[in-house]
Amino acid sequence: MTTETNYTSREMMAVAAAREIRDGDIVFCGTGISMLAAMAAKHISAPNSVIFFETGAIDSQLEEVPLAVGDSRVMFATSVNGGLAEAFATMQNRFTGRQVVGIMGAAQIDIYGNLNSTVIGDYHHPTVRFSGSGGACDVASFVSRTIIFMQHAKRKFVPRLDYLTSPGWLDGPGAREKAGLPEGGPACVITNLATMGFDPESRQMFLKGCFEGVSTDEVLDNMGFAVDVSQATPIAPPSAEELSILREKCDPQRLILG
Amino acid sequence: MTTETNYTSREMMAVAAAREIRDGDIVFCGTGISMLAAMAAKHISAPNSVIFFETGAIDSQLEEVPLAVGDSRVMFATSVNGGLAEAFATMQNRFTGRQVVGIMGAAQIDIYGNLNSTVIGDYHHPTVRFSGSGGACDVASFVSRTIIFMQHAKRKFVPRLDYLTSPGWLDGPGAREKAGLPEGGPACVITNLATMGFDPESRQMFLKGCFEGVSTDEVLDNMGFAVDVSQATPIAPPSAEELSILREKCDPQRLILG
Amino acid sequence: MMDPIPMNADTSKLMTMSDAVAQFVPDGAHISIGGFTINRNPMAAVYEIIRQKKRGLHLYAHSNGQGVDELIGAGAVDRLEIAYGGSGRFASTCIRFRKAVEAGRLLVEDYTNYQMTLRFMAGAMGVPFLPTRSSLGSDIVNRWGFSETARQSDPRVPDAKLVVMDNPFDGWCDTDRVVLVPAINPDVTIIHVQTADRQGTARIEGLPFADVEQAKAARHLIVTCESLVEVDRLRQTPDQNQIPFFCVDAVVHAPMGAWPTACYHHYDYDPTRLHQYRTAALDDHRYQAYLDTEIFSTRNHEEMTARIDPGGLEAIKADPRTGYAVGLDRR
Amino acid sequence: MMDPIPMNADTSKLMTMSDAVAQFVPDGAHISIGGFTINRNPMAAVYEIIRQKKRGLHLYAHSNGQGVDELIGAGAVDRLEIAYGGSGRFASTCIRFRKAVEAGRLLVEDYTNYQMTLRFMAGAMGVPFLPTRSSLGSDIVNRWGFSETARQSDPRVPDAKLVVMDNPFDGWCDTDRVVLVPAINPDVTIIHVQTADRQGTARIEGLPFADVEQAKAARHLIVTCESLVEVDRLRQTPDQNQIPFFCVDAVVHAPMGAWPTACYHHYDYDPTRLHQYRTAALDDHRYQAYLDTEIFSTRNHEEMTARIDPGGLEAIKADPRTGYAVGLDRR
Repeated sequence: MTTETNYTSREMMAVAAAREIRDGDIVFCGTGISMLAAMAAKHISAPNSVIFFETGAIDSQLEEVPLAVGDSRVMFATSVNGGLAEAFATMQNRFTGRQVVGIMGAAQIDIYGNLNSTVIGDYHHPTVRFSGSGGACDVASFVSRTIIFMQHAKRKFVPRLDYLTSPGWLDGPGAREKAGLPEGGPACVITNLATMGFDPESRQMFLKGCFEGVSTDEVLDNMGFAVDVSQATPIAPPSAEELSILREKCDPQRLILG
Repeated sequence: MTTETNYTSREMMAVAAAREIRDGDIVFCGTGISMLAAMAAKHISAPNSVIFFETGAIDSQLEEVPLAVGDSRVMFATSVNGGLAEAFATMQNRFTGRQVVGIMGAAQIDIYGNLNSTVIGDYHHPTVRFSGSGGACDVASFVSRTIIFMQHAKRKFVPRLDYLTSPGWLDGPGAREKAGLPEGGPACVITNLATMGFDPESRQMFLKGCFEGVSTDEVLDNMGFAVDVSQATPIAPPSAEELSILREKCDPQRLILG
Repeated sequence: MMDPIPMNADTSKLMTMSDAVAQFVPDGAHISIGGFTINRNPMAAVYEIIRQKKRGLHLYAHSNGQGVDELIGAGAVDRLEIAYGGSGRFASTCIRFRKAVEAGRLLVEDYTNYQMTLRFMAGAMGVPFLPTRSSLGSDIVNRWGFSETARQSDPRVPDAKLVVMDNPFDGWCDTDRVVLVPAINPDVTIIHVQTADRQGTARIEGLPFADVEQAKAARHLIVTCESLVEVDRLRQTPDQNQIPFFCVDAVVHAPMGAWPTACYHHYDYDPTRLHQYRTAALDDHRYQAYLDTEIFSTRNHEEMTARIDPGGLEAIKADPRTGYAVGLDRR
Repeated sequence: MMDPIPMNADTSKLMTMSDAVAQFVPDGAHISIGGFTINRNPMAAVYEIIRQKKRGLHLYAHSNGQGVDELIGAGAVDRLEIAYGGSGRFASTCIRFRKAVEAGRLLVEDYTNYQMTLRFMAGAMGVPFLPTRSSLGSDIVNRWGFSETARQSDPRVPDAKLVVMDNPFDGWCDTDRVVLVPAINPDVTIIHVQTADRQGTARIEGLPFADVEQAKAARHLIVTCESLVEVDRLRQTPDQNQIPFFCVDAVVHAPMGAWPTACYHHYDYDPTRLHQYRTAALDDHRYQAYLDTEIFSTRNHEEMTARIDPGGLEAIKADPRTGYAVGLDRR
């Protein structure tokens, strides 16, 4: 496999996420880059993964990339066009929910993978108001594994969230169970610099690996908390095949890739 | 209007029930004679009533009489073919539920219009086992008004039910409210001999009127409890029009009329 | 808990009825079957369960008359949670059901149709219960078929039949009290549909009853179908599909699979057979003969339905306009 | 409580948009609108509400981006219960929504999409709440936008945002705890559908989102439709209809009624207009100009959509195979 030297960090992020999708996964997609990752995975390594939206579309045949989960493009040639009620029930369901991997983003993340997509500042008098949970908190609550997209920046990797919209590992081992949530939680965080994992014992974030040309220091300098970097291994850049699929089959208009 | 002297008690019952249906009612139909009553009402006095089944069929166009609420005949040319979940929700719904009148039968009834369609004898070792509630308890719980069909017999009009399957006025004024049920309850009982109502104060059954050729004594002799007969007025026999509609349009094969 | 089964969009789930029942309906299974009274019962599967002499089943139903009665009649069922055991005019109370209860051979827990629907819905939604105002003040609340002790000693049934609870939102919606009914997650659900593809995407025509909730509540799902079509076909109009393929474990092509109950747009219920069944069911010896002659002597549903006389088949064929057999003699 | 309205199958419920909004959307009404982000929002109704200068609305939504943002932008909304205020790539956070919250002009109560769906479903089902496992351990549970005091003094909002409860069925379904979310019964819901008849029977094509639950939860329901058809038409295939006519108070024929959001099988979202909206929304003066020029200067939706240039209209026209505008320039 040849590698391609000219690629953007968004392309790398989409490819890194696609690699996390296993053949047979039911992939819950949010808006934007998560859809590209799911589309790319289907074309590359997980042809039997199922693209699935909170709006109720199951196994969407995405001939064009949707610009929102409510985009009509998600409704074409599905297995079933249901509603929100059915979509979320699929994730809360004890059998199908275990097969779902969720891909999501947020404004802030903490060391346990908890996410904020609601406000910056005081909840009642926010400095910045974001969209709110949408289905993010539902997915984070229900499914066995989530993949999180973040921009790597100090103001985003914070010691304490301004608002906990979507539960990650909460405050550590056993916390989800204690809160009453089903098994599961964040599996990895994919940023513009690196991929982070979560330690199975401490449930804390650690550096899995840096993207090509990124140093450990650069990663740490862009975070508001320290993480273990001892297990980091280099992450392979996108292959020519991965890039061509992403560019030609998934987003030829570069609507998401920019 | 001419009256017809040759008619069966089943025909009289169907006609008496049809007369209780108001134009605009949403009519919940059980199996058997209740369907005939609803069909007859639509042809006679309540053209804009809506025939509705717990199976989910809404405004069924009954070209033939169904032999069960799951009969395919209820599915033809409806407004919506939904499921059981939607059908019962329509009755529990705070707005649409108020528009529904339920028609039902039972094995036993008491003076407050409570119904038994489950067992005769001890619940755990019954002498006779019946079908059970089906949707009857749901309808009796939810809707504003029910019409009950009964055969007039001592073993059916009992002082105490062997099992309370479907709540009527429970043990009298205020009892439904105390139990937590919505407003509403049994409106009348139509038997092979007479029509009974429920006193708005005591919630107890009283004789509204006897069918042609039936005496008050005959009614009382066939009941296991006494009822007020002071308000009874004679009930008009079926008109020629009512009978011809019932016989020709509703049940030409006499599948229900016998 | 079952391990997650990696679902594979391109893998065919086609099985024979015999294999599907052998694999997913072990003795003692908690099972639910779709359909309502005399419509769309998964009868081909019911007869195969009878042929394979399954025993000790725990059966969940709302009002699935014919299928429930035949499973009980064959001695396959020990416990039944149900709202209604009847088949309309053909049996206001299902006959073998009634006999089994009166003889003390069948333990029953009574709910209402809506409660059973909510219980399947809760199972499908992945919540332990759902609320309703139905049955307050009735013996559905007060009398329990399975004792509290029996319940607490069996991990596969909830500790309580139901729970009456005050509205925690203080009179919100003019409601002071609700009944909570516990979720059902059957080991296996079997439904019969008009159309499916090999992956498992399925479409029900006419009323779906509570089949979709029953299907999604189950650990395993067998879909039997009148018509088996290519994957592209159902995807042309996916608004009309109800079951996503990833819920399905086995797809069985079973033409006439609901017979003698009806299958909207395909055939009506078979009054001749239902009357014959009724006559047999009323007498224990005749019923044993029915089992032997009509079920055990056939190897499968194809053989069984091949015996229907051509006139009878023609008589129940659905009229294309109405979806049922117009003018069928149903006396 | 409203008196039951006798429903009349043969009565036409056809109204003009102007009359429907005037009659069913008074100032201060509790209202919900259908659709999701940039799809099937009832925009013709939204613009009419803006034209009629409605004030003090209490708005319920899950993720209805465009409609919600325009109602807020016009100053019609005081309180909002919502899961998501965004329009996908056109506005990751809805701009006028964001400005209104940051300026303290809009009181918000945050839920999740599933919770809002369940709240409408509870309203439709006639129960005071429904349970879910979603949001346990999160600030959705811990922080309330409407204070407890404010809630208890307002009979039209429930006393609690939500209630966390231990599973009364002792660990049944491996669940120890659930969140109960309170029912919503809006004074009025407005949805835009592909097809309806004069009685009110309605059909949504493609994803229904939570429109059906929103519709059935409401005291009054306005259905706006692309195509108005004869009653017989929708009854030929009633499996595909979702709204029974007796739920409906007004039917409004509103071609292009979801524009500039999409209407599956009819037209796509309008990227040109959505970008124009975005630009206007970012600046208060430009937004006032947008309101004046684009909304207040038109008497109705027909006039408004007559201004779309023919090329733009053609560009968003849905392709018959896919239901959306294939190859539409969406940059």
